[in-house]
Amino acid sequence: MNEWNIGLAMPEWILAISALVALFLDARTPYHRKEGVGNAVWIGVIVATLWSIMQGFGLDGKEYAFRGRYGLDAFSVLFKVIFGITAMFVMAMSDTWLKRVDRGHGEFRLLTIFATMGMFFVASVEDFATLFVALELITVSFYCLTAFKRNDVRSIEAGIKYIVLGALASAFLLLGIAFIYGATGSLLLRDLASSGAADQIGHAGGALLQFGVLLTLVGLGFKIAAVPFQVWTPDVYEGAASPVTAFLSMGSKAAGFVLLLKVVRACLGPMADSGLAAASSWGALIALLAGLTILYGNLGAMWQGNLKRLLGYSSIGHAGYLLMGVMAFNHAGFTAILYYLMAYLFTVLGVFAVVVLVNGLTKSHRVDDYAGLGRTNPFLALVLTCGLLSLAGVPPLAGFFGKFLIFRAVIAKGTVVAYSLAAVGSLGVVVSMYYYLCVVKRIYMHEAPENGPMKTISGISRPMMAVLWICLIGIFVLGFFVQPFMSLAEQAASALLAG
Amino acid sequence: MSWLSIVVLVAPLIACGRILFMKEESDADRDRIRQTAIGWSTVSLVASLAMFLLFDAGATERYQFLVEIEWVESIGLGLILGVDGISLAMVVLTSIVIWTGCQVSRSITDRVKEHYILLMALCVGVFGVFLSIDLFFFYFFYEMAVIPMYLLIGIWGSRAAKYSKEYATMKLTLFLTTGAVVALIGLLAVYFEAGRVGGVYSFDMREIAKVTFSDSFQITWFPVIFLGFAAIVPLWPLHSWSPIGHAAAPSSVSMLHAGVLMKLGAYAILRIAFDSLPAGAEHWMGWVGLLCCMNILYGGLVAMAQRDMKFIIGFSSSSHMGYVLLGLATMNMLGLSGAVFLMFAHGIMTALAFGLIGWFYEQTHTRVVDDLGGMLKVLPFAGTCFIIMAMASAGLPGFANFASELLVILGAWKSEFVLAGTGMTLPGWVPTMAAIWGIVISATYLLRAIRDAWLGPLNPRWSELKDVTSRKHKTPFVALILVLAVTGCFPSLLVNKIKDGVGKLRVMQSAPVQEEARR
Amino acid sequence: MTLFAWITLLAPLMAAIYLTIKPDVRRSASAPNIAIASVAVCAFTSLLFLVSGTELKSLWTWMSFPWDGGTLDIEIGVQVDNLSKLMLIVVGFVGTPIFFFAKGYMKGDPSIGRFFAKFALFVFSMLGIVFATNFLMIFIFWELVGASSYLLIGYYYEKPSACEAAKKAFLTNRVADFGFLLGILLIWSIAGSFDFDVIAQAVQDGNLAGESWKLSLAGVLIFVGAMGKSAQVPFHVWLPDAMEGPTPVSALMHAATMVAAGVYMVIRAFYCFGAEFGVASDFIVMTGAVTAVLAATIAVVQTDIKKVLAYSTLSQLGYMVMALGAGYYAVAMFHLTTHAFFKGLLFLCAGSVIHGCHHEQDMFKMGGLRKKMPTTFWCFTIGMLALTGIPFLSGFFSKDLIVDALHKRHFGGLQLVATATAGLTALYMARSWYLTFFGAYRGHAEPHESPKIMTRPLQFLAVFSAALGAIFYFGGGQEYLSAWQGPGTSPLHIDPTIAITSTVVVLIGYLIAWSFYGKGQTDKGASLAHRFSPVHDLLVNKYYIDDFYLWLVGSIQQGFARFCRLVEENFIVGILVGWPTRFTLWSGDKLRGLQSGRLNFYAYCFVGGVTLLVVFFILAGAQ
Amino acid sequence: MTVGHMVTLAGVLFTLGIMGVISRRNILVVLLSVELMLNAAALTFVAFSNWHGNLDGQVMVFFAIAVAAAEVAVGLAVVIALFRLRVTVDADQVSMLKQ
Repeated sequence: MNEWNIGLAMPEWILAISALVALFLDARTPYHRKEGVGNAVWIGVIVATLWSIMQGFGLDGKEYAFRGRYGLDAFSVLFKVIFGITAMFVMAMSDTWLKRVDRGHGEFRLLTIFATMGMFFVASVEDFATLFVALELITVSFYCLTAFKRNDVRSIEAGIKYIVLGALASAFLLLGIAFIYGATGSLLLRDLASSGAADQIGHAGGALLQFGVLLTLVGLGFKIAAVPFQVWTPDVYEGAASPVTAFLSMGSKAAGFVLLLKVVRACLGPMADSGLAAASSWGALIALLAGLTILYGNLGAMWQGNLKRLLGYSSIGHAGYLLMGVMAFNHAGFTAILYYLMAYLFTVLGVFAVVVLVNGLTKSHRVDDYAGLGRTNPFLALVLTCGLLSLAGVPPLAGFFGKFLIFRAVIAKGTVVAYSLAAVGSLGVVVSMYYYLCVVKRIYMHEAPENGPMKTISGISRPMMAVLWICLIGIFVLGFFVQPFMSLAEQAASALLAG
Repeated sequence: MSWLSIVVLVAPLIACGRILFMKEESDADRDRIRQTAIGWSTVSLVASLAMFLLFDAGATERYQFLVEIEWVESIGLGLILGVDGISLAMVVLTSIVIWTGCQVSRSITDRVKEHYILLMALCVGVFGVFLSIDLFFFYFFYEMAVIPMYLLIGIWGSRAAKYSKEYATMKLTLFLTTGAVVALIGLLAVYFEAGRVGGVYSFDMREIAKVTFSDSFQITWFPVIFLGFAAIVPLWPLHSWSPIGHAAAPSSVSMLHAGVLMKLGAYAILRIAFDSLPAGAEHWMGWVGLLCCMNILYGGLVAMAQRDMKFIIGFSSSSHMGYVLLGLATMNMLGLSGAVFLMFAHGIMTALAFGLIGWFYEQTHTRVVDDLGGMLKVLPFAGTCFIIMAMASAGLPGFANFASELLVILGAWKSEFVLAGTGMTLPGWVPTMAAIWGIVISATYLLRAIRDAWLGPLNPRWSELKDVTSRKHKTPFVALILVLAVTGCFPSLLVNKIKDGVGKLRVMQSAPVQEEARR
Repeated sequence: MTLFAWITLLAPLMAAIYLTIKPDVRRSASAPNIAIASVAVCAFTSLLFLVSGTELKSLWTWMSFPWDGGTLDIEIGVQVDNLSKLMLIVVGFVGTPIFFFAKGYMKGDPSIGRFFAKFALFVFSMLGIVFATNFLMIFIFWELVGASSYLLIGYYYEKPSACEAAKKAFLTNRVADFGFLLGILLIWSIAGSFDFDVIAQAVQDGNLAGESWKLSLAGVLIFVGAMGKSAQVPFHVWLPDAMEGPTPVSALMHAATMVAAGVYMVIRAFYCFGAEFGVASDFIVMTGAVTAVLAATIAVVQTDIKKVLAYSTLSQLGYMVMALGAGYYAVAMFHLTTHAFFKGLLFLCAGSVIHGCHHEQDMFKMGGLRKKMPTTFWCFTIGMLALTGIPFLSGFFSKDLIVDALHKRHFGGLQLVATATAGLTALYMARSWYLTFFGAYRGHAEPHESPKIMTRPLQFLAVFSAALGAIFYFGGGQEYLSAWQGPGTSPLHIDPTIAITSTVVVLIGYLIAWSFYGKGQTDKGASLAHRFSPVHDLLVNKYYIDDFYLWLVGSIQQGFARFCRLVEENFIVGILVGWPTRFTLWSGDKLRGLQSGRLNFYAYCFVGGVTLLVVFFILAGAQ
Repeated sequence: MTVGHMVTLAGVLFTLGIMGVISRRNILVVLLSVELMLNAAALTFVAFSNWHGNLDGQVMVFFAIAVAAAEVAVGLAVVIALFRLRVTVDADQVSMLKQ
């Protein structure tokens, strides 16, 4: 555990090297010829992801690097692959999107790979210092990405809001970490795990520790957009460029959940194991937040006329469902979260891929401007519809099985709180069905206005086409051929619970 | 022969996939798509009829044509297909309605490909529900049927009085979803309780049916599952989605919707709520006996005040489903068999009704009876079919509706409805009288609809209309009438199988014990 | 023989199905022939059964259920006994001539195939009632009879009045069937079976001794069913309107057989109850009396020849019901039989007249047809005389026995009523006879005698109308039906006092008719109507009963329906579903109001959220 | 000076930072306030590091400072971009994205 074992972090190394190469190339090429940068980034992400998969095959239990501050187990491998795929999809989208932007191609790709690197690190976090830095690596990259369209005041506004609130959250996170450190004298997560139960024995550090965990959760709650730290989400989703929003909604949220799961397990796991009273009040707190998040996201989304903003609200709602899994706090719950995120990957990125393409044509994100998509672009309409319905949780699509597992995990608790949360969750399902179907209605039931911008989109790039197909197939496969993915999620959840 | 149940389920799925890769550029292409859909639905029909013939009503095992495929082992989830007497009737009903529905929707010419893909997807869902013996897949298919329905109504539907088709279809979808999610919570609670009490965490209904739950659990959770599914039946006052849904839907979809989808709820109550929570059913069904009277009478009266034919049939459906609920509430052999039989009969009958109304809506673009009049003169075939339908619906002997309603009434007469919580008992004759009076009401509005639309002097606006002439257009209507008449004249064909299924329900087996306890 | 019985039952059904699905038959003459053949089967077998003295019962299990430890079998069967044999004869021997007549009457109708399909369907349904072995079977065919009646009354569907009449007939019967079905259910719960024989056995064994009030109630409820079909007050309103159907239909269904089915059914049912039935008889006999008088008075002012006969039918059904109430079932059956023949005859004559006058039905536009249509005239005369009970024609025997039965049962007042009604009968029949056949022709189109195919059935029926009463009375008809005698009754014999009294009353009736309408004059009657215009109005408006029902259905029930629709639209959709929906939407709107867009406010929310969490944390920790 | 005092001081600084973030409209000042909060957290680290007698906390402070710098740098860059577009650094002036 105490060896350096640098080779274990090879995916991150690969990303770092490709980022450096890209930086170098970026400095050497004129602004309109950034293909080299793009290639470097692509190669980096692909190789890193493949490497992670290889690592996954050879993995036996848990391995450590950097003297125990970096760990690799089934859980981290799973998320590295998820992040890798996310990054690839986002890059495919940004390649399409960047064609409409004349400057900053290099920077955009660089920021993408930096954020990806942060996510890879996040998946392997074993102590709070790594956690903080990895998280900030992601966040700061996203600050830049959000405000990327510097001639668009909406983008800038989104950037400012994200930066200020993000920094605020970072401050809380840092303070929380400081308190945890104060209570335990260590920054290692596993030390927290070992002291979590012990601290309950009348030790003064107990309150400090719990307070620290609370503030840490505030910081992470911001990342996953849980109530009451959700206010930034719709604005940033709306203002940022579509590929960035896609990256935010999948990558950033998943990273937040990875950390949340790790912290929660380290902190609450021992508490729950020893059956302490505090565990149930933490459970109630998370249940409360989950319920509020579901309600806020889904109710707010009903009135949105802007698809990206709608997806922002819906993303809050999904955070709520994922928190339901956290509330369950058991193997089933973690499995459910992991499965949900896997499903969410294909679903939400499929949706955003279509959003990017349609925006290129109509220059609009208004839901009304999707009218007639079903007739002009049947394939895109199919992907978008399947994506939205999967978000709503309709079988046989991926989102359904995720939601089913979440509900299953919560109801397994069998308590009044659990049943109430399930009831709130089901209300959310119904409401979400409403607003997703409102979009579907535009797509299929409304006709595109005469002389409107809605036409058949041609010249979809190959990577983009691949993204669309993979997402479509993924949505169906994860919804029906569950077993392989389920066992992946179960293995990862076991690895997480094992520590 | 268990592969038959797979054939039934998979045939529409294959059709779905096949049509997805067909092109739709010319009329010939469209015809090819239609033929594909009809062809595969014929496969389902033949397979389900084969199941019907091969089903052994006296067998000791409850489910036949069993297929078990492990799905997610760790949570005890498997794709288990099979039929008992009850689901057999429903599968046959579905395959008939779908087969005719595919033919009736020939008239759709816009986006034919999408239409048939969605129709077939809907079929997969419905067949899946009736064939699944696994709670998860039951729910899975149940939910799966909802969205194709949404799109089918929303895209190819028509305005329903003052409501737009978008509104109607959204309302329908949200109601069904709400019901489904509520039921899901109940199902999961049952699943876990079964695991806790019985030791095996499994979604297999056969496993769950072995577990005896505590009375308090049953009494708490029965209403949840029941109400979740009752919204689809639809139980009064949860019915408001159904008439406008019917009215807005294109003909093939309203056929499926009224004919089959509404039966999903009652079937689910019978299969899940009654089978896993018999004591809960015993406790609560008295209230249903009361509420379904509202269904019967209120639905009929509202139908009486309607002028749009689809609304008339729509409200009449909710009235007729009241009989189904009444049959369920009786909790005895006659009532339950009658309820299942009525589900079948009503399914065929409404399919016929909506097929016909849809057909002539395409000719006239109106469904309001005041705009019509004397149509029998120009449309003798359609009119005759309609009158036969109305007669069947009004409970004329010789059609399955009569036989089944008679069974429900007999069952209700011999039953007592304990109103849990009030200490009162509703004697059997009260709902029975409501049920019989409901027949009078249904005759009233149906005859009035016939008189206003079909009889009387011909409205000159319609003198140019063309009747159903070609054999292929007549086939679905004739087929449905034949089914109604054959099962109506020889109900034993179907009832023998239904009563086998009903007799193996847990409610039936535990009833004497509980009655003794009550004494 | 069993096979014959089944064939008799099913032959008309086959004909009906064949004629429905084979539209090309209707062009040729074969459609009527197929239907006639299917009815002739019935006439043939009825004779066969009568001659061979067959008694049989054959059952087919329609549905069967495990029930109460045993099984509950719902059966369809055929039962041949003296009662059903007699009824078979009525159906066969009245039906066959009427079918022949219809072939002529409907000639040239474009959808004659459809007509005969429905007509054959009716015969099938009627035979089902005749052959029925149990209450459920009788109910099934009861409904079928109602439906075929609906179809036939509404045969001229382009006439709004015909559609309306058909609907009215169906619905009135449905309301009555409400009682019928309840009665059946009640008997089922008392006796545990639907089968007539089983119930009768149970009653005889005294197993149901403790249930006598329930049995009486069941009897009344079943009688309510009969009141619907047999058009007893207050369910009588549909029958006169039913004359909108083609005349052969009126003759067969609404005069001879279908309306008599109620009486037949009551005999079948009450025989089961045996001695247990008693309390309800007053109700029944009163119903019959009221119907008899009411209908007879209305008939006096009718102008439509078929309507006169229709009200006359009502009135005669009232007689039968009185006999039922008195417990003399065999006498009721006797009157049923004779009535079937002479009323069938009268209707066919009316049909012939209508046919001859080119579908004119108003008697005031006829007159003097005695010369133009001699065969019809003579047949009508025989029918009229038989109906009014002129001695030694069939009505004389059956009607007098009913009066006698009332006398025997000490319904003194009703005996008077019955006798007076006989006078009224003579009055209105003679009135229509004079108006139609005497005086000068008042119509436009030239009348002509009907073809042979129509007059032959008239002559056939006329013979029976004249002779059947004597045959039945002297041939031991009552003894033949002795199994169906009510408790404490025995075969009756003509009582000279009663016979003479009623004959005198009838003759007075004829005299009055002659004085006002003799020789086809119309002005005296009109002036009388003018002088007593309130009474005349009351009668013309049928005692305002129809209007009352119209109000009941149109205002009360429809109002209730509209109220339910309002509830649906405002309460269910507007509040029960609308409020939660609107609340959800409203809360979504308010929630998104939180997103003010202002950075400081966002930070405020963030920090506020943290504060709340901390407070929660402290509170939870404090516990 | 005990750890308590230092943590209290950090708490006060942190709260001041919060007040600044909430109340000030000027985005530059808001960023400054956030900086203050981050530094308060860093101070806490130092205090606990001293208390526990290990250096983990102080190492963490370096990371914190570096990250804070990065955040502020990005923040300022975006504020400049805003100023170029709108000639304002008032937070209330940028509230197009709402509801």
